[in-house]
Amino acid sequence: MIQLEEVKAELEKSLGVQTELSGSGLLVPKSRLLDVFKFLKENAKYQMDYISNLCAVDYLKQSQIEIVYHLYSMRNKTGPIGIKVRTDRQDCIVPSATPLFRGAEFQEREAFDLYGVKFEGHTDLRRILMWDGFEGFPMRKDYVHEDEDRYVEHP
Amino acid sequence: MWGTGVLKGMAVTIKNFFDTYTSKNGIFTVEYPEKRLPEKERFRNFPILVYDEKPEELRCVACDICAKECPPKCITIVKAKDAQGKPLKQPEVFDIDFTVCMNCGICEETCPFDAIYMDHEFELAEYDRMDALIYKKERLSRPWTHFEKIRPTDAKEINERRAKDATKTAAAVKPAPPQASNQQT
Amino acid sequence: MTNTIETQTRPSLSTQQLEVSIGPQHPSTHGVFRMNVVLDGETIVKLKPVMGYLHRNHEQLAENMSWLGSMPYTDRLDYFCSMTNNIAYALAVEKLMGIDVPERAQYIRVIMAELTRLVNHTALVGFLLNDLGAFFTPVLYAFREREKILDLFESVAGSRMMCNYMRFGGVKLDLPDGFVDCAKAIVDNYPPFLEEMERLLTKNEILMARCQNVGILLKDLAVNASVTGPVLRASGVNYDIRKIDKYGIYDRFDFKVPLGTVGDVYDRYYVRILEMRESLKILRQAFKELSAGPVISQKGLIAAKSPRNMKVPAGDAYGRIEAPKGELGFYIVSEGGTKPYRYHVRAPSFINLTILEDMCLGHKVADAIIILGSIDIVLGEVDR
Amino acid sequence: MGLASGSPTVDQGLKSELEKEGVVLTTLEQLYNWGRRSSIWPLQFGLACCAIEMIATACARYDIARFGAELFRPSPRQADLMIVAGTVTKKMTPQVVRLYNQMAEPKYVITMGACSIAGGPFKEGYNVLQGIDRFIPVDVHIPGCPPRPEALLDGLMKLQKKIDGQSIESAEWYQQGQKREFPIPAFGPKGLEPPYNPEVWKPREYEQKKQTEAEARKIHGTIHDPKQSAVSQ
Repeated sequence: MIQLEEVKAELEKSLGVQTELSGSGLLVPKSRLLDVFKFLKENAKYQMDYISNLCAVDYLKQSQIEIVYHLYSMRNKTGPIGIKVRTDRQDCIVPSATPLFRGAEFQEREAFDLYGVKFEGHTDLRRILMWDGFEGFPMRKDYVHEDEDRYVEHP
Repeated sequence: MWGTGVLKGMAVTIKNFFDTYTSKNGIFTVEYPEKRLPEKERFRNFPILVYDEKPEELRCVACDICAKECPPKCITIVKAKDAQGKPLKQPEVFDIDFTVCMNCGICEETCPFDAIYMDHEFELAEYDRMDALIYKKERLSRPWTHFEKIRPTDAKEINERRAKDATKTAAAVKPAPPQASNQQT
Repeated sequence: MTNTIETQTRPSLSTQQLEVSIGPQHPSTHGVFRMNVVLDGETIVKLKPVMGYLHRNHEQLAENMSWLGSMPYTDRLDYFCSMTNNIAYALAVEKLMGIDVPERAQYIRVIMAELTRLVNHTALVGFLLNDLGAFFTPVLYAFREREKILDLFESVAGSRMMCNYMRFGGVKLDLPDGFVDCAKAIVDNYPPFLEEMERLLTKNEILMARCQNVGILLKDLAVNASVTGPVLRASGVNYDIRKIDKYGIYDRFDFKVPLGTVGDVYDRYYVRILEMRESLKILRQAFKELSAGPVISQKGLIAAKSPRNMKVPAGDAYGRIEAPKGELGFYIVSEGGTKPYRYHVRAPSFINLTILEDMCLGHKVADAIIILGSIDIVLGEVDR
Repeated sequence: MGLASGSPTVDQGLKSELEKEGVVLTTLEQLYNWGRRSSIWPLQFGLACCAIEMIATACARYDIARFGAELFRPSPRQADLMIVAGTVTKKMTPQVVRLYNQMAEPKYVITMGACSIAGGPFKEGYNVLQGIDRFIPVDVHIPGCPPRPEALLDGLMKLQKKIDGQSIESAEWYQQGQKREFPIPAFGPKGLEPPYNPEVWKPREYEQKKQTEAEARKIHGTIHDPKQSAVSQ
């Protein structure tokens, strides 16, 4: 079992990245996200070579979108640890993890489709579940489902 | 030798073919409309409302719990009112939209009045979806004996618990009000 | 004949690339899945999966519903394995709530999970052979055994496929009388069936010719692409969450994790056959050790009686189990209310599809069908 | 067969003569309908969970072959019956309508399971079509989630009953120029365009039928309002 405090200290020592504990994961500044991934993947102690899960969470009140990654080490059989990154809701850009982990490809496309998170460096960022001409990001908390198809109440 | 694997595989299929004539368990088919599989007691399909004696006197008190708990929200309940507009403890409208119901059984689990249960009936195909598949109170009500027949184990347990509760409330509230004995648990 | 000689002698014969869309209504795409394939002759040079034809907004619906309310919806994710979906969701919420599961319920969960694994792998072998062209016979045999296990599920949970059986802190109802005897009889009769299936298939030359060295997935790529479940193990990576996380009571059971060597379609098929044998082992141990006791904790019982009022402490949790198709995880964020704030399903078949293109490149169209079949996808889970 | 195919153009004299020998005509019709109902070939077309129950119906335990319907055709041109088994999403709707259009007359549709009848438990979803009968006419509805295989067989028997009740003379697909094809909806920025086919689906009628539900909503507010809950979070 990896202690998050330990990872936090290690990241600060080796990379000089200030992180903070947030729930079950470590909140990493957006600009250093790829460095952290690279460090965790290549460091002999952690060898986090496997991205288990990627998902976006919409925090409407803070006007932020959080991306949660769960990393795991297939060599050491340790983990998973949560890495979180936050981005602004309007200007929603996060560096893509796909060049490092192929497994993030479809999951990033899903987050783009449903939350509108743009992953910089993703080679094939298209809608995956909805059709191409669809407007809006339906999983965002302020998405209103306007559809004439819906049964309408009598006034 | 090349080909023995295929031949062995064919032997399996031919054995299965002859098994249907020779083996006791060879034929697996249940010829549905004439023969039926034994019904499992816990099988749940669609909800029914139970009543004890008269179809008008449902156990349901229109408390709206099941309608609120129902995950796809397929239950519609309107409380009945007496002449003065005072709400009564029975439903005026109790509709279940069978085109939405997902047979999860949560209404049955959460009902505190033992009023709604899952039935075994599954031959419900209809030509029309509007009238035929939105079930009204009248079409949903079944006598308690029906429940005792389809789910004897559960019915026994519920009967015992209800009898116990009834004596408890009768002992607590003395003299018992004339109507309350059956519906307060 | 003359044609082939001509083409062989004329090296500069140019061919045009052909774009073919397979699906969404195609008998061998296991549902409404589409592949846009670019072909050079019959060889695949590009393959893009297109999905979303069964996107039912499960995650959004769950975020507008009580915690228990989405339990029946999880059944409909991977509709072959409703029991394991229930367990994964219950596990994630239990992690957040911090409630314990009684001993007997743990055993019941293991029994149900392993029976589900049998159901899934049996059906998969049938469908895989269907994709290979062995029309319907293996499916008939597989579904014959599947029906027997579904009968068990029906007697326990009330429904053949959509069980809705797990609750937070235990299971819904205790096992009915005679269940263990029935289940034991099925477990005892399973090895002869598996042997029959193997005699039919494993050494069958046609199957070997079609499956061996097709769709090879190398170890490093498999790990990098987050592949899980039998597909990953067929590539030789020892990763079984039952062994690693030891969730529930899996540390008490003695079983092996079968691994493949080559990582081709044949290995994926054979790993599943071996996994079924291990599941039978676990089931036998579970029946032996199953003891009497409560099936749901007191806290869970109260929550199950009134799901609307059940509150989950604020925080986030990621619960994962080894579902028959791979790592099934639920990432849940709670704000302390009666509804999940965020509910995310890490669906194994969705993520396993990432690597479909790499596996298919250079193979023929017919091979793409069996490679897709060997990944074992269920569209309910891919699209959610 | 000659009697049947030419029925609209048969002149009155011949027709009245035939009516005198009504026995012959009706038995021919019965024979014809017997042939049709005993060989309903479904389209091999599964969408979601219910499709697995459909496959189970085709397998050994329930054996749909006893009804002559075991030939699941991969091509719509060869199929008589479309079993819409599973949730029809908006993304899938154009394909379903297209498949229906490609089927040859006479064609029948069974909706199997709550989702395909009315969207079922997923009806609040932004990508779920609330019932395929918004775009194509449906003959038999089988409720359940999913219906048991026996329920599908029951639905099939009800369809057979319906076929038995149809007469060669009045059946619309023998009328000249009759071919039931419906416009295929297109993807819009918010949903399908049009959201329903007014030829097939009458929303006013539907709303009246749902009046009681709307009243209950006013009184109790019991019915889940997706718009409200989406924002309130």
